Amino acid sequence: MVTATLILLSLLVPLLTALGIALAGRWPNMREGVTLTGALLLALVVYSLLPPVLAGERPEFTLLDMMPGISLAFRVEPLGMMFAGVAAFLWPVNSLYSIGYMRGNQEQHQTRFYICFAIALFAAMGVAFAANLVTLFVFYEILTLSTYPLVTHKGKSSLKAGRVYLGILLFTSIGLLLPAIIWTWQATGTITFTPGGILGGKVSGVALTALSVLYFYGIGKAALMPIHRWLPAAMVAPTPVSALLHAVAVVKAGVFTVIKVAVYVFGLETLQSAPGIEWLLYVAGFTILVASTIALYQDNLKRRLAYSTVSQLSYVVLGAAILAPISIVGATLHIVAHAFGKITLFFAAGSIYTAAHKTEISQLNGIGYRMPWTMGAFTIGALSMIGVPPAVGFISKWYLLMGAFEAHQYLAFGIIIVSTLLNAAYFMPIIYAAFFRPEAPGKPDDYGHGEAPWPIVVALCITAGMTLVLFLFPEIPYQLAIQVGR
Amino acid sequence: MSSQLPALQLVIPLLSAPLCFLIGKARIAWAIATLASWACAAIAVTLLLRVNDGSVIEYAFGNWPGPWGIVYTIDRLNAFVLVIVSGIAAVILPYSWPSVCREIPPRLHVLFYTALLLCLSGLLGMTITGDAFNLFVLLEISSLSTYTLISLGKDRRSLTAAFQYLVMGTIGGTFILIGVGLLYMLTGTLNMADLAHRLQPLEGSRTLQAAFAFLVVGFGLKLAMFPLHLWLPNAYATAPSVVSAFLAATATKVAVYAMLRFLFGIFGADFTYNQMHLQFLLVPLALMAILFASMTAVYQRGVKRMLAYSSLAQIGYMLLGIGLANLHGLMATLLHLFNHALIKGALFLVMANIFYRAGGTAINHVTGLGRQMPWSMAAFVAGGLSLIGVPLTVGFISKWYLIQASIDRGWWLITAMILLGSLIALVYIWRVVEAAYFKERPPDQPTVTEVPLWLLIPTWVLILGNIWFGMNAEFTAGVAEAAAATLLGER
Amino acid sequence: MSEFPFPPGLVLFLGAFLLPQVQGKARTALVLGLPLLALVLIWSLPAGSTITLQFLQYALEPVSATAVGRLFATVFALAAFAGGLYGLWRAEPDGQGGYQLREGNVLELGAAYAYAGSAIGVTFAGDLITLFIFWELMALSSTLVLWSNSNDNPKAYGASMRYLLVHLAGGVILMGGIVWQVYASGSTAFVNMSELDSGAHWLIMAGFLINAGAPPLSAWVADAYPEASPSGMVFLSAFTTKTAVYVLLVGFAGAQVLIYIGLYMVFYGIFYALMENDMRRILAYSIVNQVGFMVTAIGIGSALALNGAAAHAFAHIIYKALMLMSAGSVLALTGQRKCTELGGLFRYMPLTAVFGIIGSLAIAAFPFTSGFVTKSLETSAAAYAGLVPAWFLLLTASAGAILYIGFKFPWFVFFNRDSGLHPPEAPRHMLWAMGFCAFLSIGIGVFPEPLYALLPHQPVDYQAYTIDHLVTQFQLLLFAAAAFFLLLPQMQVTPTISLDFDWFYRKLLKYLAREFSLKTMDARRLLEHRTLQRTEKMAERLYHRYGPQSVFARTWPSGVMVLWVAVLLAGSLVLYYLR
Amino acid sequence: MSPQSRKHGLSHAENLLRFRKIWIGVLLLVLLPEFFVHHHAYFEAQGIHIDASWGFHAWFGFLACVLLVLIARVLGFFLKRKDDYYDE
Repeated sequence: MVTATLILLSLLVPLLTALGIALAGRWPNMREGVTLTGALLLALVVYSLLPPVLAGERPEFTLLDMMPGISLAFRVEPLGMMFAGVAAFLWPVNSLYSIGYMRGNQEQHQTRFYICFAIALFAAMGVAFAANLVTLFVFYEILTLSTYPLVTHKGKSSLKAGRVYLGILLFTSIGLLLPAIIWTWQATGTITFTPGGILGGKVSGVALTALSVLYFYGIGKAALMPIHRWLPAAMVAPTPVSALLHAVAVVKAGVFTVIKVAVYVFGLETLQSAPGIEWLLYVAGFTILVASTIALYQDNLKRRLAYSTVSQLSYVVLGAAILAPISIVGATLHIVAHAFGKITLFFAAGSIYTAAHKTEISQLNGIGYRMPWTMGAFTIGALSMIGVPPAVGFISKWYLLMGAFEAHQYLAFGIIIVSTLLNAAYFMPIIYAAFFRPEAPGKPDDYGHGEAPWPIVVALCITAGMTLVLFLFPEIPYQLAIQVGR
Repeated sequence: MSSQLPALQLVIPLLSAPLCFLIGKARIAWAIATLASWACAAIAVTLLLRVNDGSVIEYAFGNWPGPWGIVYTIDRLNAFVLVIVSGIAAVILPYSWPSVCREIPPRLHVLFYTALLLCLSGLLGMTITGDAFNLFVLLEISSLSTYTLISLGKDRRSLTAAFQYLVMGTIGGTFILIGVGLLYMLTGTLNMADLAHRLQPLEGSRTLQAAFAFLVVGFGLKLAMFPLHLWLPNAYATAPSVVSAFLAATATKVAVYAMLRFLFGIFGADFTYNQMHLQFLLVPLALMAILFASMTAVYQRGVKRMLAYSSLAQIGYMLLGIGLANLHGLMATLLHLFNHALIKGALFLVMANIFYRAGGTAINHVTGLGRQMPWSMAAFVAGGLSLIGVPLTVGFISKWYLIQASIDRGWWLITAMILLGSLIALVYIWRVVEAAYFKERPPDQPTVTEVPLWLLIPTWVLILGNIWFGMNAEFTAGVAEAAAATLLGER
Repeated sequence: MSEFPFPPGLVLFLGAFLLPQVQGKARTALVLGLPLLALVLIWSLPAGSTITLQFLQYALEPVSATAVGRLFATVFALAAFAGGLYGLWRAEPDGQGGYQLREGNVLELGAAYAYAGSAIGVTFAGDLITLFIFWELMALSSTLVLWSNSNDNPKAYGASMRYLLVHLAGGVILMGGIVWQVYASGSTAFVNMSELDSGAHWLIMAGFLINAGAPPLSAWVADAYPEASPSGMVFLSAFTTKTAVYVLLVGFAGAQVLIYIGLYMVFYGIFYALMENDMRRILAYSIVNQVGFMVTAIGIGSALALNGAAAHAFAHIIYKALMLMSAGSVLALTGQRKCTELGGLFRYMPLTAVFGIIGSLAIAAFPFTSGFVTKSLETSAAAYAGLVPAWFLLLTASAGAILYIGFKFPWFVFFNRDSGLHPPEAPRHMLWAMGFCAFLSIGIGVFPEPLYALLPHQPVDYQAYTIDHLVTQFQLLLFAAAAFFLLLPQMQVTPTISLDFDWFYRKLLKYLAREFSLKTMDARRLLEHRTLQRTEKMAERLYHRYGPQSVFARTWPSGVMVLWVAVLLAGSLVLYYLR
Repeated sequence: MSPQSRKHGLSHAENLLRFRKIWIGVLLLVLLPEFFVHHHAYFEAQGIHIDASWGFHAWFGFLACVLLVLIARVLGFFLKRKDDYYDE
């Protein structure tokens, strides 16, 4: 019963935090205090769910019955625990960062910003712990809607991007995901996530493949090409949003759902039986390579990171598409690995913007000496993206490769090789420019800056440190991932 | 007393109407109307709770038993519709006072409340009655009062609209009368249950088929079935705001209910679907409504007109549910009766709020209001999401069952059309949202403030209803399922 | 020693991070002390695995001492020491016939020590995962060595990126192989896989070979290394290719395919060096050539051959470092790398020249140099194994060593014509570093036994100094040298470079990418344009059809509505009637 | 830079001549042992004795070098490109 309360709390805490922020909106210090307290509390709540889940418990909680046979219900299983754990860990860090960033850049509407953030976290928790497809869908949509004001934070100039963002996410989820869910319900009479899947024996043949298309393209947040456009568009948001939401919570909700659907709705064996299911592998591979290539040509740092995210998300999808239990482990771990790595990179981008007001890579020459911590963290994050030790990206790549060999998907191996090179090709020049190119001569006041405000630096050091720590001590995510793959 | 509830349901508003008129003081008329609507709502809810176990209340007016006297039959289906109609009235009437003060000349206020009460009693009576001719009479009461209500609009075009509606409504009424007359000719009875019983052996009859055709077209006109909808956009767009809200939430719903009553209660599902093949008429027309009306809504300059076109599309969904001819389809129709009442009621009330402050409801008036009327615009967003069918709102529940019904049938194209309709809804709703939140207030528009709480509360009651019944549709879905099963004769 | 067996590689690796923190004498002490400390640790560790770490579900053995590992670790530490000494200060001509010294590039030194530490880490890796981790660290830190020089040499950056990408490709191929191997065998042990009976083995070998400079990607060696600083190239030449030799030696001893690959590398090195103009690129090609010898020997796989490969690697690191230091001094003090621009420096830099010649003699395996006592192990092994073509080819290559480097390098740099360059003699610390290497090269050549004692397969039953061996070697080398002088007109250096496999990724791929991106950009523009046009048209049509003036939105006269009613009613009546 | 300084060491014609004479002497010297030492062939088993022939290493070394240089010339004809080939 205690665990059920914890689930409820994990939803309530962010909601109450949002309320508290609204009430404290007039006093910035108090407002930020509420955010931080809420974030830390959430982390506490979520992490107290971890031991029972690791021990094999699956806490459940039903909030209310929505329709006959369909309820808003929650069930904590390892994959959701992993996702929630990552989001809950990063929220306090990101809050700290946001404080530095939003104040450093004198952004408008900060109260609204923090409220929406808290609601987005509420939605992320709901997605993570959803026990059935409808609950997941509900929170998935809340996540979309609550992040819309964040994307359009800058007002009219971000309107077009916001349209793309909302348009693609709502179109795919309502147009594809919803019918897929209803189809599943119609075919099986259940929508509850079940280990081994629920569609086995109920839907088969081409219909199964069609259903997989509906699902995996319906999950627009996974940003498979060609419906990835919302993600680069979302980069108009303030950097903390890009960092926690568009590198972690929102996009991970997407790939998380992909794994969840693959494992708990289809079931790997059922998916294997679908004719032409390789399409997912091809699409994921295509996305990985093409997005990386596009990233190569982006001069805007955040856009490059965004395309990198598109590519990295497809690593997770690739892991699911390989359809081997071990690749699922890899995909699950990649959710964690990419989260910590990419949030570090975005933090660094925001740090640069705050301290130096630079957004383009071509402006970054020599910045490593002015902002050693920022660029040091960036380096670690980039290494994690490339997947080289001693960063956690290596571990997920390890299991993805192992899955590829287990399932004899040598194509996947080839994709990972090329993608590693592309990753290096678009990240390393940034590091090089920061540390080895001399600063361009300019007006002296252009270069009067040093590091960003301390909350920013602390936050990005924590996340960069975590990519190293998780490499050295991967035990907890590994145990969770193994339970998913099993 | 409680056994007289069915009669009171009709009698209270019907008697309140002349009372209002006789007293002649606007404020008192309003108070009477409000109290009457609350009483009606209380009665309706009591009735629904009473029949929710599947029982049927038969109430013979003046103790003249059927089939000779007029019998009121209350089962789950019409109790449900009663709740919708009286519930909406109960929310809108208290709201109406400030809004009416702003939009209607003071000398007409008493007339307004009288007409509204008459309209309410007509709609309630249509719903509750078990007598075909009585239904026609009450239909005319509600129609005539509706014409009056529409013509009270500030917009001069409201007169034309009201006149057109009068013409069309009269044709519709006449067709229904002809249909009922033919049935009477065949069977010699007007009691619905009796009719159903006596029609069974007559199924091959040409007359019966003609009656069927007249009734379908007649009700089609009343409920604005595509392409018989032409009267609706102007009527809704030009009527006083409160009237639009009330009508959009109730009038078409009752018409749909009445049609269902005839199709399934009198003719029977088997006759309707398997002999008359009504689905082949309804499905294409419904789809056309969904697509064409939605698309037209996208381009409307007036937000009220836009909502009016959206209503046409929503009626399309209801007819589609009937056309899909299975349990989930019918369930979706019934759920959508309720859900759409909540959605459109709320959205039109928002429009009333905007009219109250900004003096108009064209997109120009709405532009830049996000900051100035935050609560009203937030209500619009919430209602809009519900219209689109975003989860945790009632719109989602209706869509869910409708899509399930289409998947049950295996009609994939229709699934796609339903979703397409939702997505177009997204476009037209978002157009307004963007205008409200992302554009500066045009210089020629006044700077306004939020409406008083008295107006906000009813608006938000409906919005919260959207959310509550969207999160917890066990009850409504349960009632709808049972009612649908009864209509299909499955239970 | 201490209770906790401290990994020797880690000493250098972590020490590298201390380097930028200290200045002056402390830095000198650190630079010189770290490799020596590592050396002490290398020899104080007990044989076998001493630590076990749990990582995921695998047990790692990060510190596992073996004879062959220790041998390589030793020479790596020595190379780090010599390179560190050499790189302590940078010399630049002051324009008045002298030079001035600047602090050595601390970033480069740090990177190089991290690099050396990783290389030593590989030699002590008791399992494939540890090995891979250090392998990747090597790739990264060596890239940093190249980057450190990019301010002085604008070409360094491009070369470094190509270098990094090649190594990351090798790395991920190796990783794939390791993952596959671990998955298939359930063990992370680094065992001999020379049967090559699974795809995993092939992938692992391919990963190793890429680092060894094997075909087809051999070009990275000559592409990247010469772009490093004088001291940087000393470090680069020592570790990457030799760790590759080490891992091939452990993992693929006796894999026959390596003989062919090795021979290819041998001749690849010769021909490209013969055609080359840049002295440091010549030296780079010769690395491939020399590693080719080792790879061939590993392919032969006999005890003698493997001892030969190990010994040759050991000797090679030192004399190649010596030559690179000599060439580096020339580069530092003249700013020139191309043979066409150099010549006649003997007079100005006599000691540098002498050290360079010692190195050249060693690489050509002149008697009494380390090359003589190590390379002959390999050729003899080929002979004893009865590999006729291999032996003849190796002999040809041995003779060719005089031609393409042994004489070519000193001749064109220090003799030949006078280039008009008058540099000063190299600074003292560089001479000391060269002296150290020269001492080792000759010392090993004269007293090979201590080195032989370190070789993996004991006892080493080989006697380098027999009359026969001496005589034949002198004949071979001196007649080759005669050919060199005779053919000098045919060997004149030209200001050219030679096409290699890197053409594919430097030219073709670039061209294709550009063409592709141009074409796709055009296509995308066209598509966008068309889509835009179509959308506009569609929007217009939609507006026409659904806009306020459209059929659906217009206010119709009541008559029209009545008409519809009539149509619908009549239609259904007629239908019902006809049915 | 005086013309003298350009003539020094091995590039001086006289020195070069002397150098050549010494070299030829050395070559003859290393051929001397061939009259006393008997080489044993490595590949008796395969029936190859060439490596035990008189002065094998001397002539083989010489010929090998000639061959290598010739091949390199031919290769150079095909492969050589201007220095700045990749820079453009």
